[in-house]
Amino acid sequence: MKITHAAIVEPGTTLVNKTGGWRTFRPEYDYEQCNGCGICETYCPESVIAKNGDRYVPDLDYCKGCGICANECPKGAITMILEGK
Amino acid sequence: MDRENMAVVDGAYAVAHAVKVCKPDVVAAYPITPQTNIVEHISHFIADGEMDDVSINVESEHSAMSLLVGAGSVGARAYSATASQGLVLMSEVLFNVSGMRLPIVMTVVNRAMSAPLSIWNDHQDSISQRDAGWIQLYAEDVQEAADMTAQAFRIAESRNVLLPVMVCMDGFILSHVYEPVVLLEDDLIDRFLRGYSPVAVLDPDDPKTFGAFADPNTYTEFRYLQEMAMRNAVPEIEDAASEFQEIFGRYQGGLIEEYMTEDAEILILAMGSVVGTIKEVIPGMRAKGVNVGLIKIRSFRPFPAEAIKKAVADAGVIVALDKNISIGLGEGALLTETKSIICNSSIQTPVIGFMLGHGGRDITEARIEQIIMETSEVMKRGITVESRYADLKEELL
Amino acid sequence: MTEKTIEIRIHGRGGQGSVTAAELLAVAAFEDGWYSQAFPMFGVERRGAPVFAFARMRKHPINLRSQIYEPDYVIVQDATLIDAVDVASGTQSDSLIIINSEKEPAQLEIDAECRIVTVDATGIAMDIIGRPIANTTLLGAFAGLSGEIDVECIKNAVSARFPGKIGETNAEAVRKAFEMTGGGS
Amino acid sequence: MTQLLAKGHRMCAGCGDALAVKFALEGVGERCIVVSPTGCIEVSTTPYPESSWNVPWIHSLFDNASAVAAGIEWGLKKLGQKEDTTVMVIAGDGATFDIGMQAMSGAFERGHDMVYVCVDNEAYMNTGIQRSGATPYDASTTTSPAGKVSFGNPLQKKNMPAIMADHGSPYVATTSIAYAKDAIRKVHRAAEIEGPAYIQIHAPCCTGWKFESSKTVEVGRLAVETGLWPMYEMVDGTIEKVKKIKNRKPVEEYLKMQGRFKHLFTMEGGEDEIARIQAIANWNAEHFGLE
Repeated sequence: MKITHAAIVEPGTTLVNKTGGWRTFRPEYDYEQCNGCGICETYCPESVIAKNGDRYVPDLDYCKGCGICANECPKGAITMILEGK
Repeated sequence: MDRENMAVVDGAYAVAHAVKVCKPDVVAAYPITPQTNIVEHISHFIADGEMDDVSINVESEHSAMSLLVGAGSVGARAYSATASQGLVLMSEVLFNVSGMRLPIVMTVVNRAMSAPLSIWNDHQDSISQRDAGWIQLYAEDVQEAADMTAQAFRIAESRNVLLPVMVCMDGFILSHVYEPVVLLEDDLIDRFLRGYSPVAVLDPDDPKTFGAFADPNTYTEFRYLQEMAMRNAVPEIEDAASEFQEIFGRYQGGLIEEYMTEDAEILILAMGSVVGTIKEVIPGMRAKGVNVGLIKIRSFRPFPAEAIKKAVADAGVIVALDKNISIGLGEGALLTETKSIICNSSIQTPVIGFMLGHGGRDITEARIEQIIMETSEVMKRGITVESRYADLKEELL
Repeated sequence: MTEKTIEIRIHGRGGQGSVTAAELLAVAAFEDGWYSQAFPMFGVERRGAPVFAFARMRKHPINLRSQIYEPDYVIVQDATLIDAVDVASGTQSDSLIIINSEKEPAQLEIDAECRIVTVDATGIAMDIIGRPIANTTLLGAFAGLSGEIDVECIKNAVSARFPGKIGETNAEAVRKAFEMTGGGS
Repeated sequence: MTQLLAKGHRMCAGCGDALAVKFALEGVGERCIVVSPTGCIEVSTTPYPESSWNVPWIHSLFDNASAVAAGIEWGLKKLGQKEDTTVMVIAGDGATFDIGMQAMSGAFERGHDMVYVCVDNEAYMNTGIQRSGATPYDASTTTSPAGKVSFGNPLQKKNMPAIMADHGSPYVATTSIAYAKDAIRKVHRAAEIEGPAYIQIHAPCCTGWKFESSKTVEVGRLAVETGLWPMYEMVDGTIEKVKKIKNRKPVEEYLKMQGRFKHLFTMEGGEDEIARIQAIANWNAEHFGLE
């Protein structure tokens, strides 16, 4: 890698840093409960939750497992599952 | 010099006028004696419509230079001016500007550092910032301070340099002196300055990130590229001076300027306005059979090591005059750095130094003559004192 | 002949106590008659981001200030680091890598020619300390597997560092890991 | 929501600042240039050679974000470019309340057209939770720790919104990461208004305030529901709109969730301190007309 003039950096390049490895818990959706309100997407600090068709799906390559989505979901449709290490 | 194109003006006016002619997009400066006349003249140019409304009255020198970081990063040609305490208040930003490779030009109206407070001239301020990564040029007189401003933009903005430049002129001695100068010609400038085209700018249509942090894996290489840019400035400073001469007809040296150095046994190295006084003294000394010459150091950063070594090769003794002191080393920077470039070279010439003119103490012709005579003793009896004050008042101690 | 310096590299994630572990090792080593040194790999330590910490020990004072490139021992606090960081970098054939994992070493696919041992330090910590913080437990495993430091010194360092009950349970976890890894037998 | 801040940044799991940046960018849109001072947001998003920013972004120093932003705004104006671009500062509370205040005062007094978003997590988090001018009364930080003879931070939080309003700012607003729509709307409005606008967005920090990472938004909401974080908009210095709170909760509900206030529940004399904090909430409710 050659360094750039004045350390100027291209936009959006942290995508190479998959932060999924940070988490110990993973959000798991029960789509029966989910009413599609999108609160989980709004309050995800990593913006990893995105609508896929009519379902909200977390991008597990980047999800750090903070659990805000589960805590804020008005329908209790998301539970945090301990991931095997 | 063509008298009919000359006008008798104060030094600050000549520099402010030069800034106007160079058409900066943004000017940000905070008032500090003895720089104030420069910013005032610029304000009047704007108020009278002679200059676009580019100037911002900021709340501190730190903010003046910070504002120019913003302006420079969107591609604006940026100018500031300061002195002493103001320069050192900016110090954090000076390093930042050089690291971000922003070609900002700033006049430093050299003034002593507090404490004790002093509004008078010496070089302690700009010398203390010599490692901030700015090119530092020193003007001998008002004409040079003005002409050097245009050359500073040219050097700073050349693509293989892209480093900020300080144009250093002695406070009061040059900033407040009235003397005849040729004001920078507005009709010629566009042949000399071809505009600043940055490598990248902050632009929503092409977003970039400026000012990321570098961990140990890359930091050194950024510093190295700054050093390479500074080395690229060496030929640029010479080219800027010679091309300026072609277009404007004036030349006062490139990296250095040699004055009556042919067959000189004693060579004086000096920077700033004292150069003029030395030029007055040399002919008289020569008439008395004292072979003395002067090397004006015009560029202190990049330090013109090769040019100096070439110029001093046959000297019997070298004496450096310093309006600054590195406390704890007991000598000025010009002496230290001259010794350092000579020590591994084939040059065996003894090098001594005198500190003088600190805090605005006047440097008389007699003082220069005294220095020359004491220096010539070295050729006979060798070095007794390598560095000392030439104008210390023992009676005050 | 300058007597060999024992060098240890600890891998963890921000917030897992890797730096604390290195510091405890240095304290324990000194009490055990060594001269010692511990230092973190200064970086942007964010909870969760991969971090390193280092410890050195030798019989006479240590002047070296550089980082550790050929560790004798590597302690890996979080097995998921294996795909993020080369935990085996710089290890020699006689090095030892201790990994906090329930799995067998072979299942972890680490290419290293040195010995690799796994310890379910998180499990031990959960039982005895009640929290999934494995740093002190792994020091017990280090004592058990390396025999370089007297486990009592590690327990003393741990109880001195953490007040009251927390210190006791951590020291107990050190002892348990020490015994489970064949220490003292 | 557009991805103006890319995934892969290094903020802690559950970071309030990350939400603040997300909503601020959502509010301003992609036609912006962002200036950040040194701090968590800067350090977590721009480790060379990577950057999370999908908008032009610049960091110079810790104390000069406002001056840099002013320079960008003035530079663009002088170059006659990018009239549709909003110049926005996104800064932490330390950079805003303390070290960067002088530059901010100058930029606001000169009336540069910019939006200053202060992400207020109430301490110097990047350097490890030291007290700042934004740290609330009795909060324990590493430099204003609770101890045998101390209840933590002895000083009141500096009232920056009022200070910036007194600088003649045409629009000052407070908001919170717990109220996404409110935050986005206020930043958007600030971007529309000519002149220097100031937005202070409350951003709970699980690492610094010591609560579990999933509770960030919940803690933020409680700050508002207890009256400790009044949400209002000031136009030309006068309060125009206030977020009303139905049945205001006692401050204990907010305090007990956070390790930084734990000592108020264990130390002798803690109840009196909680009463003092309740008095702050009561003053806010009365002064801003929260009920």
